[in-house]
Order: sequence, then C-alpha cells, then structure tokens
Amino acid sequence: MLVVELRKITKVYPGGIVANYEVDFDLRKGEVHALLGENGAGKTTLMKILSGCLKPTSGSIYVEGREVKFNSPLDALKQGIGMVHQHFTLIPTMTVLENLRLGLIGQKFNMKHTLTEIEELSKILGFKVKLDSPIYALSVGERQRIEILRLLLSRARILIFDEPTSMLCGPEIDRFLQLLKSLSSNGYSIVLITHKIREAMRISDRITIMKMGRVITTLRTDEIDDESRLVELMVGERLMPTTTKVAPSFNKEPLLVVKNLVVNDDEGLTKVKDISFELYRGEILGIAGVEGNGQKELVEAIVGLRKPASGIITFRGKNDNLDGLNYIPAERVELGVAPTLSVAINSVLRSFDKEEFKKRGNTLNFGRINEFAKKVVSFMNVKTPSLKTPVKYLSGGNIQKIIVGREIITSSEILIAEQPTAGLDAKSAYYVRRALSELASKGVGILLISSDLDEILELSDRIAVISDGKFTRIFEREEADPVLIGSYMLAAEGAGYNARAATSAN
Amino acid sequence: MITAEVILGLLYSSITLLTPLLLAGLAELLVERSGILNLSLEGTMLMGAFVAFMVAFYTGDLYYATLLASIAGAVLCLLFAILTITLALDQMVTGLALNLLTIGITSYLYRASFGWYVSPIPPHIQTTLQPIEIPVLSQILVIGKILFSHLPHTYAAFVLVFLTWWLLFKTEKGLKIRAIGEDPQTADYLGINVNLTRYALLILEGCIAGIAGSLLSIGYYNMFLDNMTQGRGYIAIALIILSRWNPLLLLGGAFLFSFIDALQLRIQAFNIPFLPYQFALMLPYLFTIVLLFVAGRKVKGPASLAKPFKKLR
Amino acid sequence: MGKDPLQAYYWLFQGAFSPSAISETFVRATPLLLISIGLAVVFRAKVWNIGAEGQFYIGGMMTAIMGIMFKDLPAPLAFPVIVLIAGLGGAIWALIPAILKASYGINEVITTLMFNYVAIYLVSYLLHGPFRDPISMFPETETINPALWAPIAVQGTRIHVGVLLAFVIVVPLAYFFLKRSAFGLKLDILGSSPRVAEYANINTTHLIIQAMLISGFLAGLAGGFEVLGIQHKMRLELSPTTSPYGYTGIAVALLGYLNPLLIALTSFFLGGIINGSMTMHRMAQIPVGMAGIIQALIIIFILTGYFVEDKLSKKVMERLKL
Amino acid sequence: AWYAFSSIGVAPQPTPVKKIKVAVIYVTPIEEPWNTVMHEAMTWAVNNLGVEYVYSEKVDTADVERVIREYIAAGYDIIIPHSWGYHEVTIKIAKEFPNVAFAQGSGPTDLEYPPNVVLYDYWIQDAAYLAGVTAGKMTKTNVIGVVTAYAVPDVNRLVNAFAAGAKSVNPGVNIRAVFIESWFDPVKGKEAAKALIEAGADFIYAERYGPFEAAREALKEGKTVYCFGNIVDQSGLAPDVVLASVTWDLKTFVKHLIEMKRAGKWEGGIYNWGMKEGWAKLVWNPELKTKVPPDVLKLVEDLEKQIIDGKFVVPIYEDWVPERWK
Ligand SMILES: Nc1ncnc2c1ncn2[C@@H]1O[C@H](COP(=O)(O)OP(=O)(O)OP(=O)(O)O)[C@@H](O)[C@H]1O
Ligand SMILES: Nc1ncnc2c1ncn2[C@@H]1O[C@H](COP(=O)(O)OP(=O)(O)OP(=O)(O)O)[C@@H](O)[C@H]1O
Ligand SMILES: [Mg+2]
Ligand SMILES: [Mg+2]
Repeated sequence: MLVVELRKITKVYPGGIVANYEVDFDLRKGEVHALLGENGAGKTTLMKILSGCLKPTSGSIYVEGREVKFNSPLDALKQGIGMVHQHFTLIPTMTVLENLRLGLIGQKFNMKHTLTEIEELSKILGFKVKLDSPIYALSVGERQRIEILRLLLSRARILIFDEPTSMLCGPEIDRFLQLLKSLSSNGYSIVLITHKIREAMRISDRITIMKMGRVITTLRTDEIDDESRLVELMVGERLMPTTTKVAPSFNKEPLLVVKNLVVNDDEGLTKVKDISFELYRGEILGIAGVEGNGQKELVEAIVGLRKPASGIITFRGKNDNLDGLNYIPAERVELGVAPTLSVAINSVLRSFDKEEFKKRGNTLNFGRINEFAKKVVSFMNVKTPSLKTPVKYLSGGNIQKIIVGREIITSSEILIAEQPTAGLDAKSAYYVRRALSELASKGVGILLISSDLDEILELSDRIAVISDGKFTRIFEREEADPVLIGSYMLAAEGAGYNARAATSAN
Repeated sequence: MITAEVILGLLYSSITLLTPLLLAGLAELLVERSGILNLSLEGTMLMGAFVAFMVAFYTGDLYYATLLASIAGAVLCLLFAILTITLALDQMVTGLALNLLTIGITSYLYRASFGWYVSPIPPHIQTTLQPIEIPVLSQILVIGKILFSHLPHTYAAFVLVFLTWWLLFKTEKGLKIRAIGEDPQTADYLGINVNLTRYALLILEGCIAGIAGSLLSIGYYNMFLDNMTQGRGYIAIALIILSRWNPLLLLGGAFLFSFIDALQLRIQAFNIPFLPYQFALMLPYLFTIVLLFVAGRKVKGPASLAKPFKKLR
Repeated sequence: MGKDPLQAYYWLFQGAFSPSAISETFVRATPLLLISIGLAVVFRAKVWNIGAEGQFYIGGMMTAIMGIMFKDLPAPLAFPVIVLIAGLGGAIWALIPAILKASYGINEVITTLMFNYVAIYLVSYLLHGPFRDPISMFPETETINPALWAPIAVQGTRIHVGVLLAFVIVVPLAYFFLKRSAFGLKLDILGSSPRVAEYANINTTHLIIQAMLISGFLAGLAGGFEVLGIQHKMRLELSPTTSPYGYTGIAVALLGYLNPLLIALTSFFLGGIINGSMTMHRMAQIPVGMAGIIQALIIIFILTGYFVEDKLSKKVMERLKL
Repeated sequence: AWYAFSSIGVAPQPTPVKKIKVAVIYVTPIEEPWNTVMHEAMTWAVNNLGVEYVYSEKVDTADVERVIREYIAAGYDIIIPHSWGYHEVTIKIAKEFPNVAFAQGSGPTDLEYPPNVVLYDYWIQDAAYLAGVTAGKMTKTNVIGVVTAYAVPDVNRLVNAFAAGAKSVNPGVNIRAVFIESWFDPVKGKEAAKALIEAGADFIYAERYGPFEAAREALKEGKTVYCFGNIVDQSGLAPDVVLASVTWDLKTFVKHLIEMKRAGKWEGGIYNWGMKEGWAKLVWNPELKTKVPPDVLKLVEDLEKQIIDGKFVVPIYEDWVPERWK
C-alpha cells in the first residue's frame, strides 16, 4: 500500500536554481526507502517538500491516496509525516524536555501522560533520556536519539531521515539501523537519505537514485546484486573498488608530539584525560571512537582553538609554530566556512594572509585567489554557479568539498582531518580518500578522525582508539580488526556521558 | 541630616523612576526573546506620552487617555512589525527611523493643535493619575509608604515582572517564544508560527510601552513637552541586556539604575561634597558598565536577535 | 496645516539640492559620512558600536582644547596635529568598550551607549569648568584662533578641507581598505562568525580593538572638523538635536550596505534631506516636526526600496532560469 | 498708522505701506519659555502693529548662518537671532548687509557689534533677586532650592541673584541648586524638586518645569512648599504652590524695534533693559499673595522702587560657584 506519493514535483529556489524537476517518488507502508544521489542532487529538497518545510513550485502530494497541501510542517505532521534534518532542529540552550515539548506543539499536552509516554518510548528505543540536561551537553548520537524520540512522541508514522549516520561511528550505526528495522516492522514507513551504499543495501527495501534534480530510477534492493552498479547509476562511472594506499614510507620523524594532554570543554568538564602520542612524517594516524569521547577537544587543542588545561603540544620540536598545519573541521557550516562569503574567499579562508595571495601594500591579489579557487573547485568537482556565489547557497556536500579541497591543496606538513568524507557522495568521498593517501605518500603527516571505521581501516597506518578521553589502545595496521576496535571503542561507553550528566545536574 | 525620611524618599523616588523603565523594559524583553530588537521603543513611549496627554487635555478622562495611549503605541509597533517582519527591513534602521518619525509627528501635531495657543503657559491638564494607597499595607511603618502608595502602573509593573517570568519559563507560549528567538528556522520546522507570534508580541509591547510613556505626561507630570522621553527607551533596552533577558533580573537592574539616578539628584540637593555635578549625573551610566563588568561577561542574547528571518517556502 | 504641499516640496528640494544649497548639503553630509564609514568598519565585523555620538563629542572637545593650547603654533604645523588628536580622542573613547568587548566579551551595545552619556556629561563638565570661555562665561570654549580653522576649499561656501578629505580621500581609501585589503576581509570573516574567524587564524581580540579604534578615530575626526571647520569652538550642541550625527550615522551606514561608495551617496542624500526639510519648515512655515517626519519617511522609503529591488531581481532571475 | 484707522473701520484705502517683515530664529522649540516670550511678543506685534512674522525653530548654532542668509535673500527687514551662540554669525553677516536690521538675543557685551545690530538679553535678575528676598524672609527651614538645567551665564545670573536676595535678608540661609542637564525633562525636574524638599527646602525657584508638581504633592502631605515660576507668569499652572513668577516681557522691546525700523532710524547697541523699562517683573500669584507677611511685601515693594529709581543695583554673577553661597 502506498502511504505517500509525490507526483511531478518541481522546485525552483528563489535565485533560480532548479533543485527538483518533475520528480515522482512513492513510499510503501512499513518499508525503508533509501534515497541516494550525488551532492546537490536534490534529495534534501524533495524531502523538505514532503515534510511541509518547503512548498513545491509545482506538483502534487498524496497521502494514502488523498491529495494534500502543506502550508507548514505542522500540516505534514498532522498527516503523520515528520523529518529528522541533518542539521538538528534542537535548540541547544534548552533542555531535553523543553525540546521534546516543542515537538508537541499544536497537540493536547499533558505532562504526566507525556512523561509516561517518553518512558515507554525510550524503553522501546533502548536508551535513557536525561530530561533536564541541556542539548549542548549531549553527543551527536544522543541528540539524534532525542530527535527520533520527539518524532515518535508527536505520532509521526512516516519518518524521514536526512543523512542520519554521517556523523555516527560503527557501533552506533549498527544500533541506529536496527532501530530503523524495528520501527519499520512496527508499521512505520521510513525514508533514509544516505551516501553510504552499503548501509542502503543492508537496510532498505527499495532504493531511489536522484541526479541533477531528477529521479534516475527506483529499484528493489533485493534485486540488486552489484553495488558498483548503483554507484555507476549515481555518478555515471565505475570507481575503483578500493583506494590504492602507497606503502608507508615514513621514517619515524615526529612532526607532532602530544604529551600528557588534558583539555576541558566549555562547561569545564575534563574531556581529554592525559593523552600522549606522536604523529610521524608520511603516516596516517587514525583516531576511532564514539563521537563525544574527547575527539573534538583533542583536535581543538592541537589546532589552537582551545587552551589545554595541561600538557605539551610541539610541532617539529617547536611549541607554537602552526605554519604548515592544515585542518578539516567536522563542523563545516559552523566552523569551516564563512557562509556569507564567496566560494573564492572560502577557498583561501585560512591562507589569504600569506604572501602568495598578497600584492604590494598588503592588498589582496584577487587574481591569485581566483586561480587558487578554480583549482579547488575543479580538483573536488564542486558544483557552484560561480566563484562569487556565497557558499551558503551550496549544498552541504559541496561546502564540504571546498573545505577538503582547500586544506588538501594548500601545502602543509600536517593535516588534521575530522570526518573528511561525511556528507560526500560516493565519488567525491573516493577522491578525497585517494587524495589523503597521496598526501601521506608525499610525506605529510595526517591525523584522521572519523566515525567511519571502514575509512579508518582503509587509510590508516596506525589506529588509536579513543574512549572517555583516553587512548585505550593504539593498533598497528596489521593487528587492526573491526570487531576488536569496536570493543575498545565501547570500553568506556557511557562513562563520558555519565560524567557529563553528573555535572549538568549540579 | 540623613534621616529615615530621606532614605524613604530616596527609595520611593527610585520606585517612581523605575516604573516606566520597567514596564517598557518587560515588554521589550518579551519581544527580544522572540528575536526582534525594537529600538522604536523610545518612539513608542513618546507616542504614548503624547496621545495620553492630548486625550486627557481634551476629554479630561485619564483612563480613556491611558487606553488610547496604549492603542497608539500598538499602532506604532504594528507599523514596526510590518516593516521588519513582513517586509524584512533592517530592524535597527527601522527602529531609529520610527523614532525620528514619532518625534516629528508628536511635535507636529502638538503644534498643529496648540499653535494658536495664546497663553504663555503651555497647555496642561488639571489632574494627573493619583497613587493608590493599598489599605492596611500602606500603613506599615516605613515600608508601607515606599511600597504600597504608588500609581496602579507601579503595582502592575511588579506583577508583570512575575507574569513575564512565568510566561517565558513556565508556559508553552513562553517555550515557543524562546524557541523562535533562538532559531526561527527550527521553530518554523516545528510548526510554530514565527511571524504571527512576533506580530502579537510587538503589538503587546506597543500597548505596554504606550502606557509606560503615558506615565510621563499624565502620571508624573501634567504636560507634554517635545521629546520628553529623553532616551528612557534606550536605557530600558540597555537594562535588558544587563539583566540577561531575564525579567527578575530586569527588576533588579532597573531598580539599581533608578536608585543611582535618585541618589545623584540627592547628592546635588543635599549639597553633599562631591565632584562637579556632571559627575553625579554620570553615575547611573558608569554604574551600569561596572555592573556589566562584574556580572555580565559573555552574556549571550537570543541567538537570532535582530536577524531578519525570511521563511523559505 | 493647510499649506500648499507643492510649495513645501519645492522648498524641500530647494533647501537640499538646488545649486545654492548644494554646498551646505556637502557640509551637512561630512560628519555623517565620516561617522558612518567608521561604523561600517565595525559593523562589517558585527561589532555594534552605538557610541559614535560620544566619540564625536570627545573628538570635538580634544580639538578645541588643542586649538587653545596650540594657538600660537604655526598653523601648517598645528593643524594636522590637531586633526590627528581629534581622531585619537575619538579612538580612545572607543577603546574601553573595545577592550571590554574583545577581552571580556562584554556587550558593546550597552557600553558604547552608556559612554555616550558619560562623554556628553564629561564635555559638559569641561565646558562649565576648566575650558569655559573666560570672557563670555558661557559654557563653550573660546573661539579658536582663525589661523587654525580648517581652510575653506571652495570660496564663498562653507566647504572646508574636511569635506574634501571625507569625500575625496576617505571614501576611496575606505572602499579600498574594506574591499581589497586583508584587514577588510578579516572583518568580513569575523562578521560571518567569531568562531570561523578563530579557525581562519585571525586574532579576533586584536581585530575587534583595531576596528573599534578606526571607528572611533573617524567619529573623532568628524568632531574635529565640525569644530575646526564649522563651529570654531566646542559647545554643548555639537551635534544637531533632531538628528544627532552619531545616531543618524548608524542608519546611514546600514542604508549604505556598509559599502563606502553607497554610504557617500546616502550621506549626501540624507544631508540634503535634513537641510531641505528645515528649509521647508522655515519657508513654508510648516511646524518643525514635519522635518523629522520627512527624514524618517525618506529613510523608510530607501529601506523599502531595497526590499522591492530584492524581490524584483529575484522574480526576474526566476523567469530567466525557468 | 493705517491700522489705527482700520480698527475703527474708517480706513479709506490701506496705504500701500510695505509691511515690515520680521524673522525670528529660535534654537529650541517655541514652548521653551525663553522662546515663548519672544513668540508671544511677536504674535502680539502681528495683531497690533501689523508686521509680518516668520520663525524657525530648533536651528542649531552651526546652521544659523544658512538660515539668516535665506531670510535676507527672501527680503526680511528685521532678523532676530534669538539665542546665545548665534552672535558670531550675526556680527559677520550684519557687516555684510548694513541695511538689514538685526536684534541679537544675548551675546558677550564686550565684543564690537556693527551699528545695525541691537544686542538684548534676559536681564531679569532684578526680579529673581526680589524672589530671593521673599524666600529668604519667609523660609522656615532655612533651606531654599533651585531646579535648573545647565549652568549657563543667563541662567546663572538668575540663580545667583535669587541666592543673593535670600542671603541679603537671611545670611544663614542654605542655597541648594540641582542641575538636570536637560531643557525638557519635567519628570526629572520633579524628582529633583522632591529631592530638594526632602533636603528641607520650602522655597524652590523653578528655573525649569518640574517643581510645581512636586510641591503640590508635598502640599497634599501637609507640607507647604512655595515655588517661583520663571520667565512667564506660571501661576496658572499651579495656583496653589506658585507664589510668584520672575517674568520677562518683550512687547515693549519689540514695539521699540518696529518703530525704529518704520522711522528708518535703526540704532544698534546694547539694550540692557530691566525692571525700569518694564520688561522684568516679579508677578505675584493673586491667590497666594495674601500668604506673604505684610512686612515682607513692603520690603519687596521698597526694593523694587529702589531698583527702578536706580538707587539699588542687583549684583550680577555669571558663573556658578556653589561656595559663593556657603
Ligand atoms: N535555500 C536554497 N536556496 C537556493 N538554492 C538551494 C537552496 N537549498 C538548496 N539549494 C540548491 O538546490 C540544489 C539541491 O540541493 P539539496 O540540498 O536538495 O541537495 P542534496 O541532494 O541534499 O545534496 P547533498 O547530498 O549535498 O546534501 C543544490 O544545487 C543546492 O545548491
Ligand atoms: N536560507 C538559505 N538560503 C540559501 N541557501 C540555504 C539556506 N539554508 C540552507 N541553504 C543551503 O541549502 C542546502 C540545503 O539545506 P540543508 O540545511 O537541509 O542542507 P543538507 O542537505 O541537510 O546539508 P548536508 O549535507 O550537510 O547535506 C544547504 O546546503 C544549505 O547550504
Ligand atoms: Mg542534503
Ligand atoms: Mg546533504
């Protein structure tokens, strides 16, 4: 039975970008329907239309056979349609309970009833909620669960997830996918936007592929026997099955030395608890771990965005010379780009002050800047109307490409790469991985922080597992094994959260 | 020399000076919590002062005057809402422009009505709003007079402090308002009508600020003079920042500011040896900065304050 | 009040842009221009300096003090020094809020606003006390030695070198500085987000302070030229009472989209409107309140114009691309 | 003059006498008493002397040059820049246009004014002195106050004369002045007066609006505080507390100016008129005059006579030095 049908949906954004063109899409009751496509293909746009966040320029929406018109997300919710956006719609300064309540707007509210319902639902979902803690104190995984809880509370039966797993790590992804399975078997119908083909194969009943605003095809998952055919459909070419990592050629020359590092977060909680390691020339050191175990603070301390509580960080023996340190941050819109500025400027965001982009009299050399930006755009195949376009008008994936491209092309000795491929389509992710290993072969030391264990296993020479602010173990490439790493990751799972909850309760 | 009576007068005077600031400040606080910065608060108060005076002058009815001041304030804020919400014009510029507009309109209409006025004495009303002595309570020694013998507006302002606090932090409406102020896009996704809420709050602000202004021309004094609000609207806005957008703290901030203001008048009146009087006049302003330095570091307002929100549809 | 409206508009235009009025429009526009360009610098970084009024007053006061102190120095030497000190006065007045903001995160809107009041009382004290004109006893400084006045640039008008400096040198310089220099870019990045600025290796503390100093400097300079070029002494009413330069400058800066060229245009236009609306009041004997109404309406019209233009261009683009 | 005939209705044909055109420039709105007095006199002149009168308000000192030039270009005969601070421009332009008549409202007396400039000022300290005598005599608390805006010379002249008057009859009296630094903030003025009342003042010279309402409130609580109005007779504003007003009347002066211009004999120079010329008066509030003890009334009347006869000269201080009245 079709619960939802989209017919000939066209969406033209103000400014003229045609994000969807005569798109047909349908969803069956109880199915998991994966939506795949390149960055900027129009997936998010289509789902925002279905959830009432955007109005289509033309086309119609049918819910259980009846045509509907949504003037607001609330209208869609009344039809049982709800969406978890990739950029969460939780208010960071408010508590979990307040955020949950915001999801119940327009419905009769009874505190006692809601509390019991929350308890029941969290049992089904298999996690405990701390109603009084503010959202900013939660990890990404926890936030996502709150979003889901809120959707279920508000009685949505059709759930849309926009790239839910891009920031989750292996075990968390497993748990999330299981949750989807059980929801769908309980009668929920689910749309899952993802760039991870393996994930789509594993969980979905059907797969729709979009490209340049149109639907290419919709397939039954069980009829697909070759994943690479999906990729081909999506990007129009076959990619090499794996990247070719050049044999490690490093000679144990430490570029970055971290000794007894202790770092606190904004609330004063100790998030990095005595970490020491060395990063050698030409190696990729992967850091695996559940998000929220101190990776963020560790990286921020290394790149100089946060003052460590104690410990020493040295670069090639010097204390504060950050020249030659490149950094791809996980928070891309929040930290990686100046959204209102152009693609060109964002391509030199961290290097415009260097000699090469200056003319006499300390003025900017826009010729050189544009040249460089062109390089970034063509290297990463960024889809942008022009170099002058403000980056906020690009799709999330394309923003990510600018950041990654910029940090890879700018010469450096050390690269800190946080979630470098999150949100990138398969082809782009492939290029980024290849570029990273090429960089390492040229002698750059790379610190790779990723929630994607496959990526870490594929690229790293050594793998450090971080849990509750400590390195629980550093594996050599040969001894690394996903299951083993997973167990080290979860060694202290919860400890971090509990500590956080304890102080936020104070 | 400094007797109990003097201290009593000081406190009483503080509460008097505080009332218009507090009323206007509370209304603006709600609006700012929803992410709108309305600098035309100053003009709204002035409009309230003007309309109240004109109505009182021609009808002699102070309650009618208060009502119309309130409506006039609401109309002005509605205009602000149309310009900044529907047309999404810059809030700061619109606010400043509307202030210029009200100074102009009030002075123009005043002249248009009284231009022929032959007596050298400016037009004035015979009776002003009278304090209400709360029976029994106002008889309590010392405190009674300070606390329980004021204009009804003062009591209303104090009640409003708690009402505002309760509304913001204890009700669903308040939750919505705060959500809008933090992130209107998210609020919109959650089905909150961002623009409608902001319109409603602005109109409410207009009503209250209009009354706050009317206090100046028909409560504390009996005439209207050009630009007689003298920057009180701006001060109220500064006090909101000082109080971290919290109504309870606003009460404290507004009281301290008014207290220092009342104090500096007394430093002059009592011939208390002090620096030249200009330094006494600076006190409330300097004090605000010091207070901010001590208590207000890294104060973050509603995240979307003064940012235009254009709904993408 | 029953006056011929056409007549009123005639005077509005006459007083603003007729050949005989245009020099006065330039004179009026100059302080607005200097102040709003300074504000554009900080506003680009989303640092809200509301304190230009106070900085303007302090600049004016410093000028008068220096004018009295240096009255016997040769003008070619003293004049540039005084102008510089006027700017520095404004900059110093901006420094405290700047440090409070940059180093302690204290909201600059309150501090700068409060500092306006403090500045004006301080000036009042100085004019009533140590720097009162010893002859007239009026709270204003003595008239500055005419040798030190800003030289008149266009004979028969009040256009002094400050006007030229503002329109011919400061505007292109500011344009260049904001749009072409690394500093201007840093401001834009900081304005985009303070965290992104940190990530872009920008020392935000220094940047905020520098921007505030520039902003204060230009406001102080405006005060200096108002004293040296127009008033020739410091007095309590350095800024027009109906449309104080420091506050009107905020509107001008924002109306000019923080772009020096547009700001020059806006200052000129608004300067004309301020003058013209007063002429209208005078010549058509319309109550002076109408002048304020006209100024406000013009500002709102300009704003709405942007809105309409925005909508129109979007519509057109949609058509073209579909 | 033809208007005399027209008033009795027998004017044959209005003689084509060119109407005298007067332009007055005010620095603040005409509601401010300093301006009101001139505006009132000019309105009176329009109705009684047949002149044409236009005015500008809120003209900042920096703009007055442009305004005067506009009026000259429009053919005005008499230009009255009615504010301190305008004098420099007046001198400059008067030199350029010797045929235009100027009357400059206040300015330093030691400057050289061109012959076509009349300099007049707010010389009403005589009346303020008499108010001070009254207060000094009648005060029971020995504290008297002043609520005022800014310490500027023409204001200081009044405040000091008031203080001198009080001290002359009561050396032990305390003088308290509160400056509110605003021309138009009656609410603050009222609070200032309340502070004075708390400090014990039972007589307040209300240089600004504000004290009357404070005094009325005190009256309700059984405290009698009398106020003196300023510039115009303000007893109508608060008949129960305004004892008298220190007034200024410009009608005779305006009439004199018009007549000079009509006669073609404009004589510049300093016009420091005072009580003698009838432009400064202490005007009692008839409803409260009875409260003044006869001996005080007598003393005041005697002094007034002496002043008019030139036998007594009220001291003039143009600066504000609180210690002077310790
Ligand atoms: N608000 C907007 N205004 C203008 N253009 C937009 C807007 N949102 C999206 N677009 C454009 O519409 C196109 C489709 O964007 P959309 O976000 O739907 O892509 P997507 O498939 O979700 O991509 P990604 O995988 O990168 O998230 C892109 O070219 C994007 O730049
Ligand atoms: N107000 C806006 N104006 C213009 N463009 C916008 C606006 N809001 C969002 N966008 C752009 O439109 C795109 C779609 O919006 P959205 O925030 O849903 O991205 P997304 O697809 O979820 O992001 P992501 O990767 O990170 O996939 C984003 O890439 C964003 O850059
Ligand atoms: Mg997307
Ligand atoms: Mg995406």
